[in-house]
Amino acid sequence: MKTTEEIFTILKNIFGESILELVTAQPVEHFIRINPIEINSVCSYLRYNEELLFDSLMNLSGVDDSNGEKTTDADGTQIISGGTLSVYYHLESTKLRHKLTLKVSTEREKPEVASVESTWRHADWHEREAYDLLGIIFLNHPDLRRILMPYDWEAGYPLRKDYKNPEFYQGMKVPY
Amino acid sequence: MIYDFFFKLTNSNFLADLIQSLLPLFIFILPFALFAVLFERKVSAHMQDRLGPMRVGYHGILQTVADILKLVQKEDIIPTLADKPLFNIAPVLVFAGSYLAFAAIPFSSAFIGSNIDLGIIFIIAASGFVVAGILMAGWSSNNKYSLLGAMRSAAQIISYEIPTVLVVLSVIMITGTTNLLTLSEMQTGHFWNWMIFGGPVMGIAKFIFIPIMIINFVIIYISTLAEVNRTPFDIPEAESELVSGYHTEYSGMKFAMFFLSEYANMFAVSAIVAALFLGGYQSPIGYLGNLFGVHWLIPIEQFFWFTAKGIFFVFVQMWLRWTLPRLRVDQLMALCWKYLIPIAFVNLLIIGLITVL
Amino acid sequence: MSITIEKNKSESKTGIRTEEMVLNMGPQHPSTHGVLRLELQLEGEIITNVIPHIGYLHRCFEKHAEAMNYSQVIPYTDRMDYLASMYNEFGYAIAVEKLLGIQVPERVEYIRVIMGELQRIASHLVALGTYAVDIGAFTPFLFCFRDREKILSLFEQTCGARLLYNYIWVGGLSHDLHPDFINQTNDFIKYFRPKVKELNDLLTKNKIFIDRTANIGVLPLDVAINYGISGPNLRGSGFKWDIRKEDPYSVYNKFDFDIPVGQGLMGKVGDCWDRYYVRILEMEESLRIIEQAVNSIPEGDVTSAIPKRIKPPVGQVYSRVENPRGELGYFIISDGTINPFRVKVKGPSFVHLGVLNEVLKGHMIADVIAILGSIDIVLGEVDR
Amino acid sequence: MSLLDKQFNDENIVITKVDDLLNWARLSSLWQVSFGLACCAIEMMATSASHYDFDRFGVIPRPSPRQSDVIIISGTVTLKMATRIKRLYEQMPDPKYVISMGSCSNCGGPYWEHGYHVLKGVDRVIPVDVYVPGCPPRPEALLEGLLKLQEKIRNESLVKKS
Repeated sequence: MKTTEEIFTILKNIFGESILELVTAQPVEHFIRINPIEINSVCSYLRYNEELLFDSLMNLSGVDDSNGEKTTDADGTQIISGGTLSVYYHLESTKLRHKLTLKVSTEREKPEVASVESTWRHADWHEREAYDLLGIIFLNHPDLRRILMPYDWEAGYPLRKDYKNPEFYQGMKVPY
Repeated sequence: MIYDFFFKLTNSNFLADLIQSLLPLFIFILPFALFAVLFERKVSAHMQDRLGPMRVGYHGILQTVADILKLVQKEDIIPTLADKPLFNIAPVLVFAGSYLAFAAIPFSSAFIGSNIDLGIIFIIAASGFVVAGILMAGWSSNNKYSLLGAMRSAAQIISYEIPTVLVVLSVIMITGTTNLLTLSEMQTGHFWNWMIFGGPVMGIAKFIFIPIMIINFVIIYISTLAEVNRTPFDIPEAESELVSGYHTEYSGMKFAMFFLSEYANMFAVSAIVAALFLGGYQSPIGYLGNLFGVHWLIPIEQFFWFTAKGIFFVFVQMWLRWTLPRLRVDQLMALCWKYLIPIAFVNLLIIGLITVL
Repeated sequence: MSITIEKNKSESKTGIRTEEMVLNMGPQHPSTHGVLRLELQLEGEIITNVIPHIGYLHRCFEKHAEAMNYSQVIPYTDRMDYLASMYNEFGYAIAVEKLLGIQVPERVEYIRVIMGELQRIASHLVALGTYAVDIGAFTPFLFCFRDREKILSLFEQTCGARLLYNYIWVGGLSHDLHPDFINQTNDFIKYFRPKVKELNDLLTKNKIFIDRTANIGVLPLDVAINYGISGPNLRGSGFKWDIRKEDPYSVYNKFDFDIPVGQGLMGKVGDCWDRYYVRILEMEESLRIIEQAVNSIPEGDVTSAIPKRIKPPVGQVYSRVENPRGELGYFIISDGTINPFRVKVKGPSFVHLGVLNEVLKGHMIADVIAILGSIDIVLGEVDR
Repeated sequence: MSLLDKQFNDENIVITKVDDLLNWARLSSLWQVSFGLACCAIEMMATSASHYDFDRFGVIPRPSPRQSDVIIISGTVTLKMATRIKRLYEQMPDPKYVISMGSCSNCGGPYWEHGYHVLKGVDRVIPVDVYVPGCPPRPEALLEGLLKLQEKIRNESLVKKS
């Protein structure tokens, strides 16, 4: 059993600059912020190190932080420019029974995060989902396609806060 | 008897022949398929704590009539990419093949479509005919599920014909005839003369025959079950795997033909089993006709016994269907080639030895 | 119904041109348990590769959660895993309560556990029943649905709905139990115990059923953990892992129950039969929990702790519960307003479907159904 | 085209009697496509199971659309699924009927506003005969919907309505 603080110190010693900060100000959950390009090497360390053994990825969620500059278009649609998209990783060790939350943030205009698919196969579909709904590109992912939306969906990424629904899809009216 | 009666009436060989062969068709076989479909739905419903069809006629008696009448009205779809001639012929072939078998089935001593000397061989040949229809249906539909279903079906029916024929052969060895009427006549008297109890043989040989014939009976029942594609051998039309197998693309009346022939087939194979092993139309307890000296009653009683035996086996088929899961293709083939055929073959050898001695 | 996507053409040694057959299963197929499409690449009847295509039931839960306030999200959680609606509400309520930092009365926790476990039985009954249909036996399916009706009528008397309840609210429940509930639940337990035996006689110990499921679709433990498998599927692979024990929530630590694991009784550990049998045993354990809970349920008020206005502080929480299908996780980010900023659901079915290709390779078409049925997915939760 | 597909100009005793017979056959053997989409599919399964027993009305599930008469759209229709439903409907032979079961397939249900991937009503792709409201409708409601459909079929006629 290790707390987030202890794991933060271990990681900081090994990866140095890639480990950005430990966030403890919020209620309920503390997390460690990590450089998006280094996330896979950190994760594979977390997974295989004897003291940590995070063998299970519980959840991987993409989030639109919606912290950019908000402008309103002529027809009333909101456009967000700048700011970040984030990915949260919830890890657990089934052997040592401890948990950890990691966060990476990446630019909204060029959202690139290293894929952790090679560390946990579980991440495969979760990353595809984050790509599908938020447009986060996972580098080195073997099969980054849309998963929930149709393959020919062209109207963007629906979970972004400034997403606008198209009027028609294949001749079918979409809005109510 | 029926032939004589009509010959006297019409004074024409041809008409008497015609009537004699068509009579079973109209008074029994066609209505039977209708009855069997409803029977199946009722049996399954009551096994599953349900009621089954209730709204059409008393307890849903007219359900199948409504079904068929509806199927007649349906649009007849021929898929664009289907092979049209084959697609159209296939259901007719299957339908004809399964009804052809009825020609040689002895319903009673006076009531047989055609008293062929090679009766049993004819029935086996006729039911083999169905395979061609099924393959045609599967191939011409241009649907992968149909094709897979047809391939499975062909493989299954042809494989299971071998144990069937081996068992039939052992019966022929004992009785020395392939005429079903003669065969039934040989099993006359009481039920210990039935083939399942060794047939009309007497002495020590009979006691050797009894266990062998019971095993043979089980083998032929299993393999006929497989030949008509019933659960646990219903993989060609396995709903959860292949949608509905070779008849996936068929609609309307063409589907109805497959549907009816399936139920006709069920009775046909049950009838063969009954004729070969359970004395055919022979009563197990003697005839009322003999008791009261009313001789015209006997054929009717025989008819009753025969259909009762047949329907009982059909019921068992249904019972199995609604109880058992289905086997996988390779397990099905393994059952046939690894167990049924060797056992049937050994049985055949033993019977051959005994009859020769 | 089937469309060929692409064909891998190759020349065999004999010079005969052969093609690998691509079979499209679904989205409308009798046994895909909803609208799943599997693209199977076949060689004869043997599967060489499987590509699942999902999203045919993508109902935009996460978008709705961002647009609604915290209590309005509950009906949408119902509609995710529609076979285990009670448990979805339960998980969501726990997550929001953690975020708010409130305690709920003990009676509420007891009722939640009873409802959750009844739901687990109902859900497993559907899973087992449809599994029987997939294998080809129809009657167990109807028997399972008959018994499930009894549970549904218990739910219906409590909250008025048969399938989607909106019963467990943040901080409490919509109604208290109705006066006769305890008696009727006890009657149900008495009624149901022999029915499990009946199911065992009819299906579990059937030779054909064992032949079809034993040694099929073996999921080794390390693969299972790597793929994030949880719930009965993980336990079927022989790992004693149940969030009710490992990370107890609500009042589960007050009850005495076992965690059944797959032991490989009929074949290798982690085959379809093991996963099936774990579900049967779990129903019995759930009965034990319900029995203990209904007989020790405290008195109290069930609506007193429901907050008038749910407005959690800025923060985030990942909370998980043991849904009938496995680990159901809610990741909620609050930005301090009355609407959640982000709700991400980790549905067990979504995760379990990912392992399909790994398990299916080298099996036959008939096994696809056996394996798919044994991992028990609900498409509403896969696609959300 | 067979005789039955024709429409007759004037009514007479033969046609009306034949009408009645054919309608009776059609309404008492409505085979459904065994096809479920979402939550409502579970209620549809419950309707065919022991307690409610769809089979009483002659409704049995057929796996192939070619052999069925009625399709019950049981659940949310998404944009990805809509084209498949349309194709499924087109594969069914005439005369065919559609029951739209549940709010989602009637009008989008709870997903009408923010459902970016939900088709707001299956009637945007295929014609619907009977709408069954509810989320999900109880099995009794589905049975009622079926009875309504039977009533509709009972009033069909070969005679051209002028």
